[in-house]
Formats: sequence, structure tokens, C-alpha cells
Amino acid sequence: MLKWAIIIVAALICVALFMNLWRLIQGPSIQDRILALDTMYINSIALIILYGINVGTGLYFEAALLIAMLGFVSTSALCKYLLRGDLIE
Amino acid sequence: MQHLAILPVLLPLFTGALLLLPPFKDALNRQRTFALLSIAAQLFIAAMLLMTAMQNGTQMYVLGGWQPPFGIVLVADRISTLLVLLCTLLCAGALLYACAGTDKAGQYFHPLFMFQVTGINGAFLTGDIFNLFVFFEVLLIASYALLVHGGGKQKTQAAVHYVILNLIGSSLFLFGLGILYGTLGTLNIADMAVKVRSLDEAEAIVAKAGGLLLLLVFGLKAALLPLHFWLPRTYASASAPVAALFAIMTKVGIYSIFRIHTLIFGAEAHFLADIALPWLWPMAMGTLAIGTLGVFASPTLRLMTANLVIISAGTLLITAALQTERATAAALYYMIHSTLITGALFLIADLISRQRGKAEDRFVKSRAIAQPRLLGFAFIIAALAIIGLPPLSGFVGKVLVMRAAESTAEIIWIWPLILVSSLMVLVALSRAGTTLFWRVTNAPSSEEKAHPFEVAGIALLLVVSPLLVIFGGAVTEYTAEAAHQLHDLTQSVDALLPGGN
Amino acid sequence: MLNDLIWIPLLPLLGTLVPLFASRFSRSACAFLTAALPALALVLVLQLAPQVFDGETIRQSFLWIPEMGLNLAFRLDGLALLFCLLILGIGLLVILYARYYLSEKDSIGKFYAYLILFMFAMVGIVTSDNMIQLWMFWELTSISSFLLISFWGHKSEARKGARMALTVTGAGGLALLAGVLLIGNIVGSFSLNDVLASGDLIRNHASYPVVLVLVLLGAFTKSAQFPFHFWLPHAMAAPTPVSAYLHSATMVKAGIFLMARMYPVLSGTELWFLIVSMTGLATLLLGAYVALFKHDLKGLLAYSTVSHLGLITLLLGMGTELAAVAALFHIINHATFKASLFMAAGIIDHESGSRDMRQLNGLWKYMPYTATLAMVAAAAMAGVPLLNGFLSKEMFFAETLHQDSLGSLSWMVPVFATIGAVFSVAYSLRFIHDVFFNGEPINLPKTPHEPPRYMRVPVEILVGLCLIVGIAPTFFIGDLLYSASAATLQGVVPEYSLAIWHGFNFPLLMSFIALAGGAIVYINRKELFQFQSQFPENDPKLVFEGIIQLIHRQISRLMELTENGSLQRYSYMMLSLAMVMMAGPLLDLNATEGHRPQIPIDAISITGAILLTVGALATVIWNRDRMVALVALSVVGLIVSLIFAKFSAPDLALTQLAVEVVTVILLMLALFFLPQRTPKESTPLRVVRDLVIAAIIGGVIGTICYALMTRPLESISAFFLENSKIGGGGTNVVNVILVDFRGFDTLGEITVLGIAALGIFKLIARMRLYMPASDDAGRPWSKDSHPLMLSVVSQSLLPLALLVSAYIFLRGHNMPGGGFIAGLVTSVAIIQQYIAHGVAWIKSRMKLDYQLMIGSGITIAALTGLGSWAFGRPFLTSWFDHFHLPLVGEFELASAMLFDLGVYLTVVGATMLILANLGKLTTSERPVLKEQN
Amino acid sequence: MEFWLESLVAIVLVIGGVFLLIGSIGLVRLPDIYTRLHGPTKATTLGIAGLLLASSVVSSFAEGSISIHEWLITLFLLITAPVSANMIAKTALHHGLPAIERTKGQELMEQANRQAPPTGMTTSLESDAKDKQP
Amino acid sequence: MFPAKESRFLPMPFHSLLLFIVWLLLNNTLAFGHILLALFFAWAIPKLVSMLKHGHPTIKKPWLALRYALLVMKDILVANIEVALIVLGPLNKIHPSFIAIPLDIKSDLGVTLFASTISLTPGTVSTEISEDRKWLYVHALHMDDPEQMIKEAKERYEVPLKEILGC
Amino acid sequence: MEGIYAFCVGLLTACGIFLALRGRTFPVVVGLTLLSYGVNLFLFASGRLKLNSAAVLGQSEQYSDPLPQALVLTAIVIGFAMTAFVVILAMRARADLGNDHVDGRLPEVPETPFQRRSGSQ
Ligand code: NA
Ligand code: NA
Repeated sequence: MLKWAIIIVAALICVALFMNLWRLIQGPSIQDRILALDTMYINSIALIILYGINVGTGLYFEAALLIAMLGFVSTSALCKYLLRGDLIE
Repeated sequence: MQHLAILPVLLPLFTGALLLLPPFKDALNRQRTFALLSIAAQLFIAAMLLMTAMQNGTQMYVLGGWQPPFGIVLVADRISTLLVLLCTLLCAGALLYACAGTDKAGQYFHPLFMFQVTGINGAFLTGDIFNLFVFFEVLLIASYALLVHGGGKQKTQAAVHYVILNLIGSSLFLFGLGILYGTLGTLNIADMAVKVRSLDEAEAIVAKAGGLLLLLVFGLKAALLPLHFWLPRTYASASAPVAALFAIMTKVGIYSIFRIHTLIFGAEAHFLADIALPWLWPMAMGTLAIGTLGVFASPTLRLMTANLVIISAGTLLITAALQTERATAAALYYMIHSTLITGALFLIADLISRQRGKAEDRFVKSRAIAQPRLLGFAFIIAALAIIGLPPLSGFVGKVLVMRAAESTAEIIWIWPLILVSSLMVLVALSRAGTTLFWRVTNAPSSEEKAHPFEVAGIALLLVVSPLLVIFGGAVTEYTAEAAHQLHDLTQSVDALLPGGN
Repeated sequence: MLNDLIWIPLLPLLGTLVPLFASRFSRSACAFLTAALPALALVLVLQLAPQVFDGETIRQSFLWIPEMGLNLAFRLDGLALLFCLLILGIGLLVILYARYYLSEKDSIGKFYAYLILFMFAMVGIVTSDNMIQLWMFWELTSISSFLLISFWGHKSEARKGARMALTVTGAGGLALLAGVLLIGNIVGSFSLNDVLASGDLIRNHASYPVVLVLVLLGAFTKSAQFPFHFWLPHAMAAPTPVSAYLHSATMVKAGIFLMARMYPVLSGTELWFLIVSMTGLATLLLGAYVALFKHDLKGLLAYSTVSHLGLITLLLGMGTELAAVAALFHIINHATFKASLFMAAGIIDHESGSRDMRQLNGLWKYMPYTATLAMVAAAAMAGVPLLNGFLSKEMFFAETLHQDSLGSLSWMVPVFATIGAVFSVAYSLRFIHDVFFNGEPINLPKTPHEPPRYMRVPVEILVGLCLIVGIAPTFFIGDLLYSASAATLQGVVPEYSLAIWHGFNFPLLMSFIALAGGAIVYINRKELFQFQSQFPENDPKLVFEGIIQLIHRQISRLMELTENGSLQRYSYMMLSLAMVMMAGPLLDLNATEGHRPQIPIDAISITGAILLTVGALATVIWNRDRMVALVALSVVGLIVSLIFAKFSAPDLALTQLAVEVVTVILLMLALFFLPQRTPKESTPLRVVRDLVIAAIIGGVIGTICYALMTRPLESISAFFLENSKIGGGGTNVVNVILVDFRGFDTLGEITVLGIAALGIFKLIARMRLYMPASDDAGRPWSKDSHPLMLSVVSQSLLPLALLVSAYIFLRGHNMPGGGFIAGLVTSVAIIQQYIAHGVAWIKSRMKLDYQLMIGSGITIAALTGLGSWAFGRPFLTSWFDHFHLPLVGEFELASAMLFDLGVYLTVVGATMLILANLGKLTTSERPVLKEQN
Repeated sequence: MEFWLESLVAIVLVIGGVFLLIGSIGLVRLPDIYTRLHGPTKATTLGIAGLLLASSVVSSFAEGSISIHEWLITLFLLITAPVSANMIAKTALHHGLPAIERTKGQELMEQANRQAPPTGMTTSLESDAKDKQP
Repeated sequence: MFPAKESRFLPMPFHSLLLFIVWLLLNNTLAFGHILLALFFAWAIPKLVSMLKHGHPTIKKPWLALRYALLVMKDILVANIEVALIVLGPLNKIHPSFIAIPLDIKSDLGVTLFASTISLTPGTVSTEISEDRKWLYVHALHMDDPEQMIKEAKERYEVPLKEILGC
Repeated sequence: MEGIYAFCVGLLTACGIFLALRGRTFPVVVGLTLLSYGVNLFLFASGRLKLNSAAVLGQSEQYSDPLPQALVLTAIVIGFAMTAFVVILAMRARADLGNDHVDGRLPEVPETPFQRRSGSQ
């Protein structure tokens, strides 16, 4: 049961990632791409958690946590750049 | 005493780190004193280490107590200790010079200098190929930072090229390392030399690609022919003591070729025996040729000296390609000589440049040099030595190199090349010297005088040249023994592994 | 002790130092002191002369550098003795002469030092008993003569002349070196004794022709033989005492000496005869002919020197024993009369201010005494009977008649010899007549008069020698010549007679023809001068300089072509080489795929691969649109860390993630100051070229990667897995490798990071940046520098992030994590504060010394390693133990944690030093500067 | 793990996955940047929450003790997602990205970008707001 | 802005509490050793970062806060389902809209929390806050009645937030 | 799987090299970053790929080769340091030389027919 759920979810996430990729390539604006990247980060977290459930290990928890943290930093940095040019002013 | 072998790495490392901390931080005079004291101690240690390696045989330092091939070892044999001593000596000269004021031109000169020494000594001493990579990076990043010391457009421009090329080079190094680890499953150089013998043919082919990549990377550092382009401008634009220090960086590449391609891919490497040779031959000779042309075409003394570094690299690579004990011995002698002299020449060029006003070190008419006797004498000594004219060390080195080639088929290429190169260098340097010192306008000479520290630094480097001749017998005996050690696999490989394999 | 042979060269060597100190005294004292040591050496030689005359060869040697075949070895045989006497004897006279010649402006100490150095080199050559040592001194003469010729370095012709001499003789010297080394290789020894005994071995060796040519190149260049003669006349730019010395007894005679030295080894073959005698003959004729047309007194003498050297060479080339004796005899004679003539010319120059024979006329009236001396010497040069020149010339004529190596054309040799002698007489006549008679002087700068008394003494001595040798040869130089001949021939010395009168014979006839012919030629000189003036006069110096400059230009052009300063080309070359080096071996690989079982493919992996591919391609395609490229690059970074996670490398995944974000932030920081867009400038051709090489390298790397992964690997890793817990105290093997097994790498790695930060700090210092006031679309930047939500949330996240980094740090030894990742997380958290609040805000609140952090980080890590010394263990030996405390339970302490702390501090310090300082740059005003693009 | 729990976990998991997908569908389907913002910021957060809940349960069972550290990630996302959305929206406004035509209140976009109070708004609420400002 | 007296020992008590909990969360444990560590970090980190503190929230009504959190969570769920329906449904029927919400809440934290809540809940995203902190610009995915929406948002979220934070 | 992995490594390398050969500092830096991703994956793969076997003792039955992982970690850090340096160097070059060409100059673009065609696109 759980196995199947995992496979289904994995498939869903994969489709979601492809959609992010599509938006990332398609744009049209840089904001769209940043948004796509941000979503990709979150989907990656999902992927890692799913992997953890599947394998039954907690080894990848930190990776997920870090993606959450760093994805935010990355997005806000990209936006700050667009707004002000200077990240650290 | 048991830790002697690691001190040439640790001492500069600690010095560099401590220089960043109070009470040395932001106190240039204290930094100078500490750095000079440290380099003096390093000289002493390097000499001690050399004596130890000579008397008690190869010293192995097993880091963390993890026996090879698992942990990292430092191997202080005759060759590596010799090069460590050479490096320290060169650094002592350059540092003395720098303490006269070059170190004021930007921040962190002394720590960076020490870190660079750390990297170079580490690269010489390590017996582990990944550790070699790490020390390469230490010395490279320090050299990047030192290169821009003093600022200026030329430095920046040269640095862009130097850094980017070396970054690509580092990537290739890692590819090579990956290939070698992926086939041999080990990182200890001696162990690799053993494992390489038992590779099957397919693995050997893959490993060969890795071995050649390493050759390329070392060739980049050594300024081998199509990879040498970065060198002249980089060295010529660096501030003098830095350029002098850089004189040994090409030698790190050459040393690595000697180590890796003699030990791992030497004659006993079964499928991979002597893989470097077909490449090394034409490239080495080309390097010598292009360096010579470069010397001839150089419009400034600094550029000329930089090209002299290429010549010295070419000559050394020829000896590397000869792959004989005798050639290696000759190479070691030549290496000591050419490193110190080119280093000194960079310093001399700087003094000349400063005393000639706007003309700097360009070969044009200018105001007279303020201290023609002092600088002229230094220049002549350096020039004679580097051309290879008696009675200074260059001729011994040249004769040794030529004699090392005398019973090979390549003699018909090597000898003419070396001789013509010597002649062209002679012509170029005599033109350079006569122009710099004698083609003068009536303008009054500048007040700029060499600082005693600067003179001392140059003297320290130059005085080695006659000493190398006077004590040539002892030196060549040492280098011969060192070469023997390198080429004798039972000494340089099996002895370093537990159980002797 | 002074009996040691080594003192003969050693005394002049020490003597070079004397004038440097003595120059502070009066000029006479200086000359006197300078002469002392060479004089002592001369005494030493004379003291040893009887032994040599008895046929003994005195030898002495010391080991020096056996690896290169160089021993300190000296020999004194007849040949060496002869040359020693000439070098030291004439040298002493030149010292005396120069005392008066040099003006007050010239540094006499320096001059004497160079001169004695030169003397030392010459003595070294002739007394060497080791071939390499001989070559060493040989080159030393080139160097010291360079110093002497360029003594007046401020004059262009002195510089050029000196350079030319150095170049030509230096080139010859290098050829000689090759020859010497070859000889050593053939003989197996560089000892002259061994070499001299191996004549047959060498002559029969396959490389004899090469050896011969190389050695002769050395000799010919030094002795100014055609076609290398051109440097010699230009060496006249030197002060006249130098010319007198170099061109009579020393420098140019070195080549002759070499031929005489190697005579037993190299001569006696057809090749020897052909090369040496023909070169000598050509030189003899050319020198004699050209000398006649020289208006410069010293020029005339110089070409005369060339001619006489040709004569000696011709004699040596003939290969007969008597010819060799004649050659030696002429060496002595030429040295004496040429030295005196140069000195006389110097006196004339000194006292009249000119050397131009068109100006100098009728000096007889002004300096009769000097004129007499000069005339006697010139007569000796012309071969007038009762003077020494006559004797050796007679012998020469006789020998030309006795050779038959040219077969039926052998008659040509005496004919040409006579023609040469005719011109020799003619220029000697010109020297006498044009200078001392022939009307009144024209426009001389000074009124000529006799020189100081002692300036004439050397000339008197030499002219006296010409006379007495000419009159009583056997008495004065019989022994010397005999022993020199014996040494040269290394065998039986033939019967020869030094009598003045041999009866009426062909040689005498030839002498008379020469004298008469010379007179006729001189009388009809006007026509000859006219004839000669039709030829354009090439100044060899200019030609030589021109050639050098032409070469220089061509090479410079070539270098500009290759080293054009284009990084793209350099990178391309390196990568091409890498491609060839890697691809080459792969062509031999039959099966890329190995037998290791492969992991089955799954959908997620394909998704990842596609994301990575598209991301990477997007980065490339949009590389000119930099923000988009950055976003695409982030995708690649993300996927790479996911790949690490998937293939069981959690530490790598964490590190990669953190590094990727920091890198992107850095890139954005840089982007602000770089142009927003890359102009399209690569030609399509270049794009294709680059694509091809990139694709091939990528393909090769991929192939190798595949080949590796599909093959089993036996590695040393089992050891780490086994020992990680028991030996290193941690269960995260990767971390234990980093901080323990290979902690030394990590120490290096954090050093790299620290250095990078310092280097970046240097780069930032004094950087002037053009800050754009608007973005690429021309929009002004938003006014909202610190968005409210961002600042508030970032601030609350900071403690959380720090906690997470502490967590990652503490568990690193046993679980994924560690000092490095923790450091990066901390850094990112702080950077986020910078982004949210700005530098000024942070700076006013937080005082962290990042440099201190780097320094202490490296120090802590290194000190941790050093700690093990206290227990007698090697550097970086780790320590760990488990402790038990009530309530807390069991916990572990390890030195590795301290080490990791060092790593952590360095990482934070370095990252922040980079970013925070970069930020500082931009707090200043935002000047709107024009784009220089 | 008991069947019912496993089923529950499976369902939660799938729901999470579906929300993740919906967020991404929104990213693709919605017509302009302002509308696209809604998908990822909400749906994905919930999606992740679903997955984390499942993970928490599964690992609690695997380890025999309650595993709730997964919630930290959710917490993190809850805190940061609005900020990310806000930042992206700010830049979109700053760049003057157009909203689809039928968007109401487009006149506010320019004022929002200037961070000025709305002037064109004539609702009673606005006058309320004005009243509140003395 | 926050005149409440500051303790030098625990400069950020709320954060300290949070950190304490998070540490135990992270380590999934209640072991004594970790509680000690958690206490240490809960004390040390705020001390370390207190210099960067910009103002510290004081939660006047913790229980209300909890209720608020639960409310938001419920709304998030609802919001997601709504958005899901919109996203999956026909797009030509949606009527996006920009609206400006006047703000009564004063503190930066309050504004931020309110804006965040708006973003997390039904169909709205906070896009901008006016410089004077008095207006919150919101983009709504589907909006029939802006005034109703503004009223609801203020009542539902702003009022309790003001109560909780006491401003 | 190994095939896909190798493909990715090759692709990253190729993309990195292509960008590293561009004439402006920014693409070059991006290229070097891509290249270092390729390098890291390659070096990692030299220990062979393994699933579910992180080298953390007690967490799985079998373990992947930890050594290349440690090496890659070191390489990542060093690569980061180098990238940081080169990024700032690029800025410095821009500041000193006035443009962002790697040679510090504007190349003279030859007017070739190729060029014109591409320019009109
Ligand atoms: Na490491
Ligand atoms: Na670590």
C-alpha cells in the first residue's frame, strides 16, 4: 500500500518538476523563472522526504531542511538583486 | 626530531596563521621581524632535514599515525628535502627583499607569502597524490593573491589569465585523480606505483588517460610548450619578490612530473610504462625553443627573465624526458641553479627598473642607473650564471645536462638546441645589459637607492651560484645519489609501504 | 708551496682584486701593485722553465666535480710555457703602458682588474690539463674581453663592438664545448693527458668530422679566421692597451693555442688540412688586402693581425711538423712586433689626438724616437731581414713550397702566400710612410710630441726583442721554441735551423718578391684605392647589428602571433591538448562497458537527468542573459546535490547545496558590477569550434566515467569503514576521513579558503567600481532597500539558522554534517541578514573580526594536530574517548571536534570576509559613470 | 505498521503529492505572474506538510519513538513562503509586469510599486482609513 | 517600539523558548543531555545575536496566539483546496484583482505577520506594503467583492493579531 | 543508471568547457562552476555508484566508498574558494580595465559574411 503510494507520489512530483522546468524555460519574465526555481526547491524537498520514507532513513532530513533554508535565501537574494541590484548594500 | 619532516609545512603555516592574529595583525614591523625569524628557522630546519635524509635515509612522516597506503604520508627523501631547502632559500632571499618595502604595497603580504611557502613545501614533501592536489591549490591560491599584490592594471589582467587557466587546470587535475583512483583504488603514490603494475589492459588504457591528464596539469604549472603562454606576462607583472618566489613554481610542476611519471608511470609500469615520454620529448624541446625566442624578443628585463624561466623549464623537461638517473641528477643541479638565479634576476630587474625612472626596465635609452656598480655587478653575475658561462653555476648545469644526453639518440636535437639557446640568451642578455647600464641620457640619475635588505636578498640568492661551482663535487654527488634514490624503485616505492610489498 | 703549478693561474686571480683596492693610491702605485702578482707568477714560470726545457711536463690536479668530468688540473709543458711567458710578459708591459695611456677620467682600478682577470683566463687556458677546465677559461676570456672592449661603455661603438666580439667568440665557445664533450665521450676522460694520447681513437671515430668542425669553430672564431674575422677590427673600440694585449699575445692567440694543443689529436687528416689551411690562406689574403685600405691606424693593425693569424693557421693546417714549428715561431714574433705596433699607435693617438692616417703625416719631426721604434716594429711585420718577422716568414715560405696536399694545384699555396706577403709589405710601408712622412699633419687636435718616458719603455723592450730574436734566434728562444714544438707535436721534433742565412733559395726569393712587390703596390696605391672605392663599404658592425635586429623583429612578430594575449586561445590550446591526451588512449579501448552489475534506471533519475540537462543547456544558451543563466545554474546545482543524496552521499549533498547558494549570491554580487548582458561577439565559426571541442571532451569524460563505473574497484576504503569507529571515534566515515584519516587535506583545504578570503580582500582594496544606477532595462532601482517582510522574517530566522548549524556541527562526526557545512549555514544565515538589513546596519551592531576568525580557525585546527606531539604521536593523531556523567549519560569527546571547530571558524571567517567586504564597497555614493564597454 | 495506519499514511502522502502537483500546475496554467504566485506559495506548502506528516508517522514507527523533527521543515516553509511570494511580487511590480487584462484594481499596481498609499481608491474603506489618520 | 524591559541574561525570551523546543525537535529526543544542550543554546544563541535584534515580540495572549495559529492552519487547508479548484478549473472564469488593505496594526512584526497570514490564506498574496506601513497591497486570485474581503481579513486576522501582540 | 550518470557528467563538462571558452568573464565563471560540478560528479563516481548505502556506520547493510566522497568534499570547498576568488577578480578586472573581456580589451570582430548574417538575425 505504502509502496504504491510512494510510487504514485514520486510520479506526481516528477510531473510537478517537469512543469517547473517548463515554466523556468518558458519564462517569460525572470520572476516566472525565479518562482519556478523556488517551486523546484520545494518539490526537491518533497522528493528527499519521499526518499527518506522509502528507504526508511533519517539521513536526508538535514538535506531537506537545508534546501528549505537555502531555497529561501536564494529566492530572496535573486529578488533583492532585481529590486536593488546591490545585494549587500 | 621525529617531527622534523613536517616542520617545513607546519612552520610556515603557523607563521602565516599567527600573522593574522594579534599582536602581529596590523603591525608591519612586527610582521617583518616574525616572518624573517620564521624563515631563518625554516632554513635551519630545511638544512637539518636534508642532513637527516642524507645520513639516515628517507624520512617518512605518517600523519595521524595512519599507516600508508591508508593515511597521508610525507616523504622526505633526498630529492624532496633538496627542493624544500631550495624553496626556503629562495623565499629567504625574496622575503628579505620584500621587507625593504614591497610588503607595504598591499595587505597580507607576509601571511600570504608564508602560505605560499606552505603550499610549495607541502607539494614537495607529500607522498599522497590527492594531498599533492591540495597543496597545489594552496600554492596556487596564495600565488593568485600575491600576484595582485601592489595592484595595477597589468597585474589584474595577468591574474585573470593565470587564474582562469589554472582553474581549468585544477579541474583537469581532478579528472585525472578521479580516473586514477577509479582504476587503482588508492592515493598513496608508492602504492599507486605498485598497483599500476597489476592493471589489466582495459583498466590500463583508462588509467593512461588519467596519467596523461596529470602530465598536462603538471605541464601547465611547469610551463610546457603549448601551456606556457600564461607565464611571461604573469611573472613579468608580479611584484619583484613575488616573481622571484614564482621562480620555483614551475619547478613544482617539473618535480611532480619527476615524481609521478618516474614512479607511477616509469619503466616498470607494465602497460603504462613511460607513457609520458612521447609527449614530453617534443614539448620539452619546443618549450626550450619558445623560451629562447621569447628571451630574444623580450622588450623588458622582467619579461626576459620570465622567458628565462621558461627556458629553464624546457631544459628540465628535457632531462625529465631522458628518464635516466644521470639526467635526473643533472636536472636537480640545474634546478637549484636556475631557480635561484632567475629569482635573483627578478629582484635585480626591479631595482634597475626603479633606478631608471620612467624607462623602467625597458631596453631603451634612459637616465643613468643610480648605483651602476652594485647593480651592474649583480646583473653580470646573474647573467653569466643564467647564460651558462663559467665560472658560475650555469655552465656546470649545462654541461651536466648535455652530458646526460650524450649517449642517447636525441643528442642531435638536444645539444644544438641547448647550445643555440645559450647563444641567443647570450646575445639577448648582452644587449640588455649594455643598453640598461650604458645607453644613458645626460639626465641626472635618480636618488632611488637600493635598501640594504634588498641588496642582502639579492646577494643571498646570487652567492649560491659560485658556491654551487666551488662545492660542485659535493653537490653533484648529492644530486646523483638523490637521482639514484628516485629511480631505484625498491627505495622509492617498496620501502614506503608496510611489508615492503 | 709556491712550487705548486696552481699558483700560476692563482696569482693573477688574486691579482684581480689588487687594483680594486690599490686604485685609491696614486696611479703609479696602483700600476706597481697590480703588476706585483703577475710578475710573481712570471717568476714562478721562469723558475719552472728549466724543468720544462729538460722535456718534463709538470702536472698537478685536484678533484673538483667528477660528475661532470671537471677536475682542477694544470700542466706546464713547452707550449704552455711559451704562452705563459707571452701572456705574463706582455701583460706586464701593458700594465706599465696603460698607466700612462689612460686618462684621469678613466677608472684605472677597474681597468686593471679587468685586464688581470683576462690575464688569469688566458693563463688558465694555456695551463689547463682538463678539457672542461680549458673550456671554462676559454669562455672566461670571452667575458673578460667583453668587459675590456666595452670599457668605454657610454660609446655606442664600444658597446656594439664588445657585443659582437662576445657573440662571435661566445658562439665559437659553445661549439667548442660540444666538441670538448664529444671528445670526452669518445675518450672517456676529459684529462688532457688522456685526450692527447687518444689521437688515433678520435681520428678514427665516426664523429671525428663533427668534433673537428666544432673545435675548429671555437678556434676560428676566437682567432678571427675568415669568415668570423669581422669582430676583431671592431674590438678596437677598446682602449689601445687592451688592443695591444688582446690582439698580439692573448685573446686571438687562444684559438691558435687551441689548434696547437689539439694538434696531436685532430691534425693529420685530409679534412684537417682542407679546413684549416684553406681557412688560414683565405684569412691571410683577406686580412692583408683589407689592411691596406684602412685609414685608421688601429684598423690597419687589426686587419694585419687577422692576416698574420691566417698565416699561423695556414701553417698549422699544413700538417707537417716543420710547419708547426714555424707556426709557433711566428706566434712569438707576431706577439712582439704587433704589441709594440699597437702601443706605438696608441702613443700616436694619445699625443696627437687622431688615428686617421689621412690626418697624420710627417710625425717624424715631432716624435722621432717613437717613430724609430714603430718603424723597426713595422719592418719586422713586413719581414725585413735581421728582424724576427723575417725568420718565421722565411720558414713559412719554405713550408708552402713543401706541401702537396692540393695535388696538382699545390703551387697555388706559395703563390698566394707571396701575394699575401706583398700586401703585408705594402701596408707596413703605408704605416711608416703615411704616418711619419708624407708631408705635414692635417688638422690634428693636438700638437704631437714624444710621450712620457716610461710610456715608451714597453715599446722599447718589445722592439728590442724583435731585434735580438731576429739577430740571434737560437740563443734567445731556441730552448723555448724546441720545447714548445715538442709539446705541440707530442713526438719527435723535426730538424730545423733558426739561422738567419740559409743561402739563396726560393723562400728568400719570395721574401724579396714580397718586399719589392709591396713597395710597388704601395707606390701605386692611388689606383688601388680608386679601384677599391668602387665597392660599397659595409660596416660589419652595422651588418651584424642589422642581422641581429632583423632576427629580433622577426622573432618578436612570431611571438606576438603566438602569445597574442588571448586567454581564449590559451584555454583552447590547453583543452585541445587535454582532448588529444585523453582521447588517444581511448581509441585502444575495445569495450567501454565493464562487467560490474549496473543500477536499474528509474523515473526519478530520468527526471533528474532531464532537469540537469535542460538546466545546463539553458545556462549555456542563455549565458549572455546573465540572470537567466544564474537561475538555470541554480537548477543544475540543485540537481547535482540531489544526485549526491541519491547515491548515498548525504554530506556531499549538504555541502553542495550550501556552496551552490553562496556561489550564486557571490555571482549576483559580481553581476551588479559587470555588464548585465554579454555582447554577441563570437563568430559562428568560433562557436562551432568551441562546441566541437567541448562536446568531444565532454564525450571523452563521459566515456571514461562510464568505463570506470562499470568496472569493479578494489580500493583502500574498506580500511576506513573498519577503523572509522574504533580508530577515529565516529560513525560518519566521510567526516572521520575529513577530520582524521585525511585531516591533513582538510587543513590544506581550509587554508585555501582562508587564503582566498585574504586574496579577495586584497582585490577589493582600492577597487574603483562603476555602479550602475539602473538595471539592464534602464529601470532605476527600487527605493525599498530593505523590504519589511524580508527584514523581519530574516531576523527571526537567524537564531534558528544558528541553532541548525550548531546541530549540524555537533552531529557531524557521527551523522552527515560537520564543521564545514555548519560554517556555511552560519555564513548563509549572516549573509541573509546582510541582504535583509544592509551592511551599515549590521556593522553598527555586530563587531566580528573575520580576519581574526580565519587566523584563529587555521591556528586551532593546526594546534589540534600539534596536540598529539605531546604524546609522542605524529601530527594530527586523533584522540577520542567516551565519558559517563550522572544524569547526562554517556557522551563522546574527540579532538576531531576541536579540529572541526577550526574548520568552522575558518569557513565563517572566510565567507564573511569575502561577502561583508564586498558589501562595504557599495555603501558609498552611487556615482553614475559612463560604461566604458 | 497496522493496515489502517498505513492506509492513512498512504492517503496523506498521496494528498500531499497531489497538492504539490497542483501547485506546479498552477505555475504552468495560470495566466500572469501575479496569479502564478498563488499556486506554489500555498499548494506546495500544504503538499510538503502532507509528506512530512507521513514521514513523521513512518519514522516514528520505524524508530519506535515519536519523530516530529520533520515539522521543523514545515514551520520553516510556513514562515518563508509568504516572504518569497512577497519578494517576487515586489519585483514583478517593480518591473511593471502586466497583469491579465481582466484584473481589477490594476491602477493600484503603480502605487504599490511606489509604496505610496492608494489614491485612486474610492471605497468607503479607504475613507475609513483616512479618518483614522489624524 | 518595544519598551518592555530587557533582561541581559535572556535578551530574547521568546526566541529562547523557540530554540529550546527546536533543538529537542531537531534531535528527536528528550534525553537529559540534550535538554542541557538545548538550554545552553537557548541561552547562548540569543545572547550572541541580540546585538542584531530589531525589537522583540511580546506575546500578550499566548492562548489567543495558539488559537490564531490553529485558525490560520485551518484557513491554509481551505485556501489550498480553493486554489486547487481554481487552478484545475476553467481559467477564464477567474477574476483576479489588486486591492489595498488599510492597516491598523502598528508594529513591523505585526504587519509582517498579517501580510504573511494573508499570503497563506484563501486566494490572496501580499504584494507590497506602503512606505508608511499603513497599506497592504494584496493580489487576489479570484475576487468578487473586495470590500467584503478586506473587512473579513481585518476582522479575522488583524484584530486577533493586534490583541496577541498588544499593539 | 551508470549510462545516464555518465551522460550527465559529460554534458556538464561539455557545457562548462564551452562557457569557459567565452570571451567575457561572467560566462567564463559560470562555465567554471558548471565544469566543477562535472568534475565533482566524476570524482564521486570514481568510487562507483551505490544506492541506500551512505557511509554512516549502522545506517545500512553495505556502505558506499567514503573516500571519494571525502575527496569531493575537499574539492567542493577548494572549488568554492577558487570560484569566489575568480568572481571578485572579474570585478576587479572590470574596475581596472574598464570592461569585462577576459583579455581586458574589446576584440576586433572581423567583418566576415558569417558575421553579417548572424548580426541580422
Ligand atoms: Na579533506
Ligand atoms: Na566536514
